[in-house]
Amino acid sequence: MKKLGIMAGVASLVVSTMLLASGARSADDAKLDELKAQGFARVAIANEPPYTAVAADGKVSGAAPDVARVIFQRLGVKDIVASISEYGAMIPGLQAGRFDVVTAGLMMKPERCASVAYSEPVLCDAEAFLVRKGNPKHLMTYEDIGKDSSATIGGPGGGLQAKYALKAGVPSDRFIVVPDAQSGLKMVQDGRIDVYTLPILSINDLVKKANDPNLEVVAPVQGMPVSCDGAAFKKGDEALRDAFDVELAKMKKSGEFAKIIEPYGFSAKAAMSTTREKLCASAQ
Amino acid sequence: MTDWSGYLNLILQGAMVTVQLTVMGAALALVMAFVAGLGRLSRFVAIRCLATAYIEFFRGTSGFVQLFFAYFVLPLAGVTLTPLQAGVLVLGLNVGAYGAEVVRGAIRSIGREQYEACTALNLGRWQGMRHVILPQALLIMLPTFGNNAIELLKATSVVSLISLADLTFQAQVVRSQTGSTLMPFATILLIYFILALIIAWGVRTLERRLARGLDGVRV
Amino acid sequence: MDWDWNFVQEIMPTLIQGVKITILATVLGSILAAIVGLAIALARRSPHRLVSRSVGWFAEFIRGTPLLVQLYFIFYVLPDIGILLPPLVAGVIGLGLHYGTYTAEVYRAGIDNVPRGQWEAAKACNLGGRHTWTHIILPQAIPPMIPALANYFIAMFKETPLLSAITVLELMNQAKIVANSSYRYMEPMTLVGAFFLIISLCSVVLLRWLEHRYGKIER
Amino acid sequence: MQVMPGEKLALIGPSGSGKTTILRILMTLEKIDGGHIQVDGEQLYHMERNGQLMPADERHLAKMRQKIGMVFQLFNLFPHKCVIDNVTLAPMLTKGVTRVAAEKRAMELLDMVGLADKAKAMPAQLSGGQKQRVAIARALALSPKIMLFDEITSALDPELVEEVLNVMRKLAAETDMTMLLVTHEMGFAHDFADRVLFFDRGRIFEEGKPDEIFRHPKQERTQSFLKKIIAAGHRV
Repeated sequence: MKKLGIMAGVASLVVSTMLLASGARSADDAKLDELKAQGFARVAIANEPPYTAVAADGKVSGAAPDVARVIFQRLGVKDIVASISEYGAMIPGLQAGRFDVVTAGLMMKPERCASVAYSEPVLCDAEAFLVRKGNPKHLMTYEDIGKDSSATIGGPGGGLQAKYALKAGVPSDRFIVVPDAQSGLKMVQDGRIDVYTLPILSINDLVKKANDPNLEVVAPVQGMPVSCDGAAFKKGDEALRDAFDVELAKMKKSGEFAKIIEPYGFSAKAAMSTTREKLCASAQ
Repeated sequence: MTDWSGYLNLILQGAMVTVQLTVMGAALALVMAFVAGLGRLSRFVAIRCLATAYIEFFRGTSGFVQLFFAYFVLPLAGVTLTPLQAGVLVLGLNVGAYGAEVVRGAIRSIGREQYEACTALNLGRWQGMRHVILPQALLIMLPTFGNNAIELLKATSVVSLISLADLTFQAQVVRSQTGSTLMPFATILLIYFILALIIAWGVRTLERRLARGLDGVRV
Repeated sequence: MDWDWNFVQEIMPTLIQGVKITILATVLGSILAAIVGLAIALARRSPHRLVSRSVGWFAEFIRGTPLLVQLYFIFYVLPDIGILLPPLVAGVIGLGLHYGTYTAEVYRAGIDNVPRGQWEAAKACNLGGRHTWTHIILPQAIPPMIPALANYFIAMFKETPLLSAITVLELMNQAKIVANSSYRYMEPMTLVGAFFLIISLCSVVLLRWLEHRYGKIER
Repeated sequence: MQVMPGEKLALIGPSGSGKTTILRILMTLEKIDGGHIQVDGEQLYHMERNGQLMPADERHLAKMRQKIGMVFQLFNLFPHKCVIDNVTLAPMLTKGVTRVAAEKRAMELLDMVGLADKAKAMPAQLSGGQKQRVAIARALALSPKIMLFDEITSALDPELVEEVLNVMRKLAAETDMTMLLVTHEMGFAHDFADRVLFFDRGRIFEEGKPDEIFRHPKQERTQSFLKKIIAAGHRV
């Protein structure tokens, strides 16, 4: 019953908490101390190898959490605790205080840069299409899908892919929001969608596991820029982000960074050749 | 070809979370059912209205929507709940609202003559409720409570959508790790069914025990 | 992140699209559940024990396991054996089958409520089995069932958000998509809750009227 | 209408004539629209405050109910409690009697109604006559000054009526409680009562000593009622 009142008063409460939040910005060194005190940072992951993965024993791995784990240890936070989330729920979850940071291959884009505080780039990858063998509809680019009115494409909700598709003239009813990668693969196999799109490395991993000769990968998709992700922090946690960046830069310099991500197939060079500033401004 | 034993372990962990959610949710639901159910029978208009508002609100909106609201919107209002807390809170309040109607119905089904006997023996309102009416009403509530508990068990699957690692969620994890869809889903369907059978059996046993000596009196 | 009415205005048409699908799914699901329920209820009364037993267990299984997992099963596993259903059809079948096992209980109670004398009278009038059902039993059994059936259809309505998990573009999914691309959860989720509450409250009024018109039946 | 302390009163008359209603009003099971009732020198439905009479609150009613006990036509035992618990419940809850004391008293009462051996039985295991005797013991356990008996044998099989009436006779002989009895057992009413009231259409139509009413009723309606009752097989 208490909740009823809370819901009724949501609008007014929210206004006041937002005021509080903006007022508290100067004191955000506290965030790192808070994480140190609790001994772990809560990270959001997507369970999309090789970016993020959960092993059979429940252990979290993947390139993005591995990098984050090392950096947090350097910062004095012993461990990371991951919760799996849909891509679409990550930024709202971050804002709602569900996680301290998103380390999930959440690619930097200007709109996202406006909503969260990104670290410097960590993982870079280009787009790929998963199609049935022989690519029966000859779908090589987003424009191809836009032109063929029978073609449907699936991708994660709240991902960049939906925006690319829309821009290339794919109406929203032909872009199917698929909750997870395995469902996307299954929907291509079953012929529910013609294309499933994710970054190249994710698609490759998916296809390798499925081991299905009736599938084919189009990579990279022509005309698409390489995108890079970064660890995403809540707006207001910039001090924590800056501390994270300092450690990240040290690792990049020492070659330790490459040692962590290259076994997963990512290129350290790609991440080091660009910056947050460029990526956040790129589409403008 | 695949390491099933490792994944089975993952699914069993999920089953533990599901059981935990069901038990804690049921405990909250039970409390809310009695509070709101008795509240609806209160002499005070304000309490009746409050109880009715609670019941209609939680029965009127979808549990799924309530869960998303509790998980994503309440934190913006300064109330941050862990997925487990959000799950228990929403499931408990939701099923409690249904349970409240069961409590009310059962109490009202106790014949007027029992209330009159209480008056004739000079028992107070609460004394009569506590010692005479509720013990009898409980027996009437029990089978429906059992059904509600099974509904609660089933509803826990929804928490997988707010990334709480329950049975359904773990099935999804196993699915994305192994590429097999049939095995994880078939396994968890079976586990859910077994859990439901256990609840049904437990309630029947409890019912038999409570009904001892009442044979032929209760319908 | 305070409430933004412009944003509400912007997303309203999308959400209303979703409401339409939600209602469509509920209506189709209800029709299917009404038919499936009757079929199950009749099959359970079948003189062939194999039929009545296996249908009974099947219904128990469906009732004891979560709708969400059943939807996953229908949508992702059935294609492996060559049954490929569009999302909405899969969703309606899931709803219809799941709630069919509930409506079956309503039918059963309704049929049992027809006095034995009616069966005997039908026999005395030399009516055959089919005529007894269609002219004597069902016409008496169905009207008192209507409120209980409607109750389950309302419950089904509140479970339609689960269809979002199998990519049906109903209200919840539209809201999630809006939330995903705008990073705002508050307005879409609150509106979804409001839509459900409004429609539910209207249906409660309808239910009261049905109860008044057709009388109440034990569920 | 006045009842003296210790008086045994029988209320007779056709059904719907208001005799049961009188008992239910005295037990505060019905609300009254007007008028005043005094029990043991105190207002039943009213209480005095600042010299003014006002409707009684729950506390006053509870206090007044201590003086009154009632036995119902359909026994109204608590089906989920065994016999002795039925008897001890109210004394323990309303008078704060300890369990030991309550059970001792209950056993005396059960012994008095001849059911000491059934103390641990559940109501469902008893016959109608036994149930009604438990109900009498239950009402007596509160030691009321006034006992109300509402058609306590009407729901019993004929062969069980006598065992209940025997208890009533014993009760009448051994105590000086005031008793109001609604009954269709005219013979019993005759032997038992100090005074008989004949009710019809909600009012007291005729009253007097049992002999006067049963042998020489003045009113024609009383005569025809008794004639019908006798024709129906009840002895007078």
